[in-house]
Amino acid sequence: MKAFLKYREIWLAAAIIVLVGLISTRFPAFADPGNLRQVFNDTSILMILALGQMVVILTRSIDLSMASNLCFSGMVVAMLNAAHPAIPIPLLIVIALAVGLVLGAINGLLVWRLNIPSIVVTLGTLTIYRGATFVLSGGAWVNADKMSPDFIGFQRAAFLGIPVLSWIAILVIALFFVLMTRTALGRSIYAIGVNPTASVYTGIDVGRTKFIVFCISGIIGGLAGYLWISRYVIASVEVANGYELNIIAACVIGGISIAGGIGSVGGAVLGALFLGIISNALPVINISPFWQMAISGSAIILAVVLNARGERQQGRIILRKVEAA
Amino acid sequence: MDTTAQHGTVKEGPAASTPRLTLSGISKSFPGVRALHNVSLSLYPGQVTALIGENGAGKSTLVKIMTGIYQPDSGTISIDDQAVALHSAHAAFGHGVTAIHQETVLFDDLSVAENIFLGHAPRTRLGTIDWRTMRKDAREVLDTMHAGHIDADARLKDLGIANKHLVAVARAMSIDAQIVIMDEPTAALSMKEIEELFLLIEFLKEEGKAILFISHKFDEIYRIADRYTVFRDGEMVGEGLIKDAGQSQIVRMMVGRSVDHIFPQRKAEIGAPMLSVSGLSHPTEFNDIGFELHKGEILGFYGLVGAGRSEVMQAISGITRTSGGTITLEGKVIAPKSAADSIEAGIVYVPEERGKQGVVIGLPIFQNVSLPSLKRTSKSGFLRLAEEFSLARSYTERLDLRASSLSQDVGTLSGGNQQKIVIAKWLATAPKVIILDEPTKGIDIGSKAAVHGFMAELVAQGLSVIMVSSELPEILGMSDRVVVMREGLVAAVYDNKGLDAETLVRTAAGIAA
Amino acid sequence: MTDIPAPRHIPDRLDKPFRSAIFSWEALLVVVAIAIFAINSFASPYFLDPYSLSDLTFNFTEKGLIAFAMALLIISGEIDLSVAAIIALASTMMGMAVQAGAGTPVLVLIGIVVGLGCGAFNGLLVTRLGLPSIVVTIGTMSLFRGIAFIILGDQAYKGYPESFAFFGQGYVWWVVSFELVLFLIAAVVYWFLLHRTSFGRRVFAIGNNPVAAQFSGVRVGRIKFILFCLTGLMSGIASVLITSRLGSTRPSIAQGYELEVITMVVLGGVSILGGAGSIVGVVLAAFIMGLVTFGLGLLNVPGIVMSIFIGLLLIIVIALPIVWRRLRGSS
Amino acid sequence: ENVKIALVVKSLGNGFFDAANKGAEEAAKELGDVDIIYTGPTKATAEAQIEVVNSLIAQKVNAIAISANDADALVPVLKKAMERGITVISWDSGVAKEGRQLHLNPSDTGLIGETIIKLAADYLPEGGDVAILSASSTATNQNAWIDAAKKVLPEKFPKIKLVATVYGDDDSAKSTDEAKGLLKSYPNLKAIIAPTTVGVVAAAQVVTDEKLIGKVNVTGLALPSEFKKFIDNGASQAVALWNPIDLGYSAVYLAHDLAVKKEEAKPGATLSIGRVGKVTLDDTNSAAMAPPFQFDKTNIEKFSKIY
Ligand SMILES: Nc1ncnc2c1ncn2[C@@H]1O[C@H](COP(=O)(O)OP(=O)(O)OP(=O)(O)O)[C@@H](O)[C@H]1O
Ligand SMILES: Nc1ncnc2c1ncn2[C@@H]1O[C@H](COP(=O)(O)OP(=O)(O)OP(=O)(O)O)[C@@H](O)[C@H]1O
Ligand SMILES: [Mg+2]
Ligand SMILES: [Mg+2]
Repeated sequence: MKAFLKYREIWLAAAIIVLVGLISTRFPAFADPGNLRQVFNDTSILMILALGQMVVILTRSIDLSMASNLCFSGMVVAMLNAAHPAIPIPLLIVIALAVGLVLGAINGLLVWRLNIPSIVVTLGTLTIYRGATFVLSGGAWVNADKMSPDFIGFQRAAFLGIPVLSWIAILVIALFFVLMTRTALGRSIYAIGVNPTASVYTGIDVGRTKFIVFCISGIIGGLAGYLWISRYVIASVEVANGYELNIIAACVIGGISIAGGIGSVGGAVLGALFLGIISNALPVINISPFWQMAISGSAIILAVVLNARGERQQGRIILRKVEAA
Repeated sequence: MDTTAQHGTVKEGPAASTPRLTLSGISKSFPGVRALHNVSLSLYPGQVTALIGENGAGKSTLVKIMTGIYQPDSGTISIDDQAVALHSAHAAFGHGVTAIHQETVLFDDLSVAENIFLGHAPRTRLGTIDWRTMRKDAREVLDTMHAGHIDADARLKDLGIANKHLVAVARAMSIDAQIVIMDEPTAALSMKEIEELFLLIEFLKEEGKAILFISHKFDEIYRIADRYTVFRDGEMVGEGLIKDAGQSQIVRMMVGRSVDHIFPQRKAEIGAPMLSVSGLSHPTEFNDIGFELHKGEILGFYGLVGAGRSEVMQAISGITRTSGGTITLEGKVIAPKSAADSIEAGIVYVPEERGKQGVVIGLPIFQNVSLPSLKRTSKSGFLRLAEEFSLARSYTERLDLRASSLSQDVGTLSGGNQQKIVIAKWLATAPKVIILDEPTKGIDIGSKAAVHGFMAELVAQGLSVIMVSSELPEILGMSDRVVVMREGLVAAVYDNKGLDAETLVRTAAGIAA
Repeated sequence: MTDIPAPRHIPDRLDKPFRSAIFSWEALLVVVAIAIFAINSFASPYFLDPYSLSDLTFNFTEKGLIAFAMALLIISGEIDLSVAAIIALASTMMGMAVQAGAGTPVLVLIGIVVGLGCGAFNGLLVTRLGLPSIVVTIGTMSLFRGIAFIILGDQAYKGYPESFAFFGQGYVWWVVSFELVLFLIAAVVYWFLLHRTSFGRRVFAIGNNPVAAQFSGVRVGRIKFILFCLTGLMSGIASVLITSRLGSTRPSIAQGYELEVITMVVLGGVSILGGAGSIVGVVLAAFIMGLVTFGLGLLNVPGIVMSIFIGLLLIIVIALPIVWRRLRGSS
Repeated sequence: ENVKIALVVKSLGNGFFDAANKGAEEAAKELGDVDIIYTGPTKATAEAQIEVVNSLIAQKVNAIAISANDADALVPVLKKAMERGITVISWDSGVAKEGRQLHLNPSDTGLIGETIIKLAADYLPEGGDVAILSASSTATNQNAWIDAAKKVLPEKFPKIKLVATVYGDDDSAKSTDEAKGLLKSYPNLKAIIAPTTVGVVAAAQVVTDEKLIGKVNVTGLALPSEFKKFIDNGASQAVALWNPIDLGYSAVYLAHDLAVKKEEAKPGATLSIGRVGKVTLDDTNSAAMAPPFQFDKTNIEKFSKIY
């Protein structure tokens, strides 16, 4: 099964390589290392968000409020930066994480303490957090103009030739890898997804773990909030509107089972990369932007069909002769 | 290990020493149900205590209280004379209590090693999980249990059911628990695995563990237990040493009356062929299955767990697709593509996994019973509740269902009472052929007799019955003929005249006579 | 044979109809609806006006129509996120037909058929290939709307015939709009379908335990397929109404409706996990959402702030019974 | 009782419309008996705007001045408003003729189209490739300007080659992606023209990030306060816009005159717009307020403090 899991990711990686190959037949420069590095950088935020969503989905929950959380946290730091440009960026990032954490914890508490299904809770907070952004900002936008050069420049600074944004993504990927494979929490997250009842019997506090998982996705939302705002240099109520579905789509393409328990860090990253490449490539290979939506829709459906193929149980084999054959 | 134990003699445990765990005055109510009322129980080191009671007597509820999953409304739990509070399953572990629950509860998609060590995995110095040590420890635990054939790296879902149970036991062992609880561990096992399990229980006794063993099968209880405690309707009605109590005495305590379980006598009036199956095949599960079922006949299907009996039955009732073969009902070839088709044709399949395949938890009793018969209880698509209630009433009352009303959610019934619903709902479709897969799995002795009586009645009315069972007495006591399956093939068909248990077991296991 | 004592009598139901009616979800919603109605009438002098009240209904009728079918779908344990995209695609097809000179009856037919077709497509993917519906419909949501974008690009279709305007703008009697009448008729039809037919009973069974339902002779795949078709059909009907109301088609039409429809269904007490829910609840939820948005609109509260109220309402109304039970349980 | 005039905008929070609201308030003060209701959806969709208009009808406002998200979709509801005796005008982004009494263009459509090309051409004496990054593909005004631009290209700017038109939906993330795509697909691109305040900022940021300042010139329509930075850093040489304050002022002025003074909006009529001057209606009952105003290094400082 382990080998099989790897198998799935190898498939996805192969699909990505084929995709890049296809694109470069029409636009050779696309496969340049420089350009690929840039595609990675462009996809960083989606990757980070997909990882945050992944831990939630693994526990058979879902966080629809991530994009709204991003919007709110981003607005908070943007407004802080506009009002007090002297606040150092690391502190702002910590603030973004903290704000994200609070929003995530609200989701988590409602799921844990009141036992409301996560899809209902986050459907509610999806609108509440975005509305709260409006109330907070009075509807006004924070423009590039009002942001300090450091605020905008931090993620763009290059370290070893790679932008900080990409480094942050790499760091987050590494952290999630350790979390999911090397910590008790990570294993409990899988266990809850595989069999929640058994998890209770095993002594895992399912409610508390779900709470933690929502805190994680909240923190990720906060981090993405700062990164998004400083990348697109505008903070408004409409930031990342509807993006929650892209995040989930990345997870789905990455082979994370919506029924919980199945999925890996590599899958989430590759899934995000797949979407990132498509949205990056369409404009350059001169496909009308109006095709973009239909193409990513088809990609999602195709990915689910293929994943389901892989997941389909072989069934246990009783007959000797079949086993031998 | 003491070899005498393998021959079924019960050793006198260390003379009634101090109990390791004592429950006293435990009460627990659910909305509308008093599951436990002021019960007490003691478990002694190195001894097996059997917990006995009818379906719904409160046994599993007590297990859940002892393992921290439910909190009692009142009463105290003490371990080694220290009062303890078990807030959660984790807390229970901390006090050395572990359980193998009634429904197998493990993680299909995780590895064997992880299933054993989830929650208490060995750590590296950095505090991260030490996978290498974990695998090594897992192998050690499995080895000490004589289960070295199980690969610690395998996914649990790739194991057979018996091996899964062994993993559950290995988990209990790895926790180094002093108190091990087993809630109907044998319900899904056949002879061979049960024997292995008993060896393990002996081993645990040697280690000085206190064991609570729940089962509806008296042969097992007499075989393995040292003491017994009997529950009736959530109250404790008796306890003592098993060697001092006869079976009828215990049964009387259990049901409040005497039940002498004798299989019903039937005049074999076997008629024309009803259902005949030939060459039925499936790519991976079974091959070239052929047999004939007559009007008024009970055809037993015996085999080890995993022999493929259920799959064959599900194929006959249209649930599993076949790759070849024909099914003939009353001379007409049928090819059911769904359970709906087969029910319409007059063949019903009463599945074995009641929670998953049998009852619809969330719907009230009467809606469960009427579900396969909706065509009859409704009129041009519109429901008629009165019809549904009367249908449900006539079948549930005959099976002596214990419920407060027919509008009660089946999820609130005990396991055995849910099984009665399962049987009732398919009987209510008035079928020609009824296939019962492990029909008495997990139901108490009184109800078992009722089910058997009912089967006899059915065939007397001219129905034909296929009974899949892993219980030898049931197979021998009820069937007219017995089909034995082994590894997806029909190994033999016997007439049940002078048929003995040994022949069946040997055929099922593939050991030459 | 063993002596079996006379069977115990089991009553049909333990009679507590009054209590259960008082504590039912619908009762809670009625209270909420009345409260909001009262607050609205106090807060704005314009609220209690037949024309206002009539305009108010347009805030929920189209979404409500879809919500009925969605309720059944969610009760059966599935979900359809592509409904708004179906609206866009159906509207685009109607627009193409208009360019080709189609008349009103043909247009309506096209809207309905396209909706049905999209629903059937979802249904096939979910039931034939056994895929999770939430994921499939995230995909088809992009696909359907994507097709609309491919066809229309930055263009718009207009020039719908005069008679076509009736569906979304017409009144049947005084201030009673055609949309409202259609909504009420659909409510009755769906109420019967869900609560009074064997089809509805099977939907509940599937939602609670699809495997056991299948073993009990319920054709699970077929019923789910029908439910997807129904959802598509209702989206097609909604598309006719919206297109008629706007008198034009853009590929971005009805954006974001899917979440509002689902909010309506969940607020109506349908369990998102499947297996429970009622049409009365959905009707009440539709009215409540209309009342809240219209009431706040009269006070010129921005839409996004209204959505805070809707979000809070959703969580509070779902949490209330849980908190209530817990409080009662602890005392 | 005061005259209630609703200023309905495409979406709230947009600095352009906030500035227009300032002008509206100014007009209200000048006219004396006017209450302004400044409203609109947060998401720039026609459906959301319809709900807003419905609630305004219920409030029995005297006039609605709307900048529409969709020229056609709003027609039915605005017709209903007129039937109930409400004066309806559109401004900035228009509504089809049947749905309003008059439309106030911020400027002449042809002139805007020509200006946005000229802004690019002025800094490309040798000519070259340019691309347009627009708002949403359904935006009425942007589409009209782009059409006008395309019309003047062959005659007046033969050396300028328009290679692509893409849509950023007035969403900064999407606009950023599209701008990046343009730069990749057209390595010889000399200018990006973004006739939208959101798109122009996104494009200028991309050009700054990609270190293409001096190679690619970003131009289009921009609010000086939001855009000053990019004029300063050289990502853009010049942009244009009309005065949104004047626009809001004029819209309210016209709405008031139609609603209170019962002026008639008919082709050829000349109407006063207070301190801004006078407009004359053409045969579609549209009028243009003023020519677009150009901002560059010389004046951006001053105007960035105003709007
Ligand atoms: N979660 C629950 N909610 C409501 N009632 C419950 C719940 N769990 C158990 N009960 C009720 O408590 C009683 C005892 O159930 P329990 O499962 O302990 O019986 P049992 O002795 O294990 O029976 P069986 O032999 O059938 O497994 C039954 O009447 C059952 O319906
Ligand atoms: N490898 C396995 N993994 C999980 N469950 C299994 C496995 N093998 C058997 N089981 C379960 O054990 C039970 C019996 O298995 P199976 O149906 O194959 O046996 P059978 O011979 O067909 O019939 P039965 O045991 O019902 O008389 C079923 O509940 C089945 O799901
Ligand atoms: Mg039990
Ligand atoms: Mg079986």
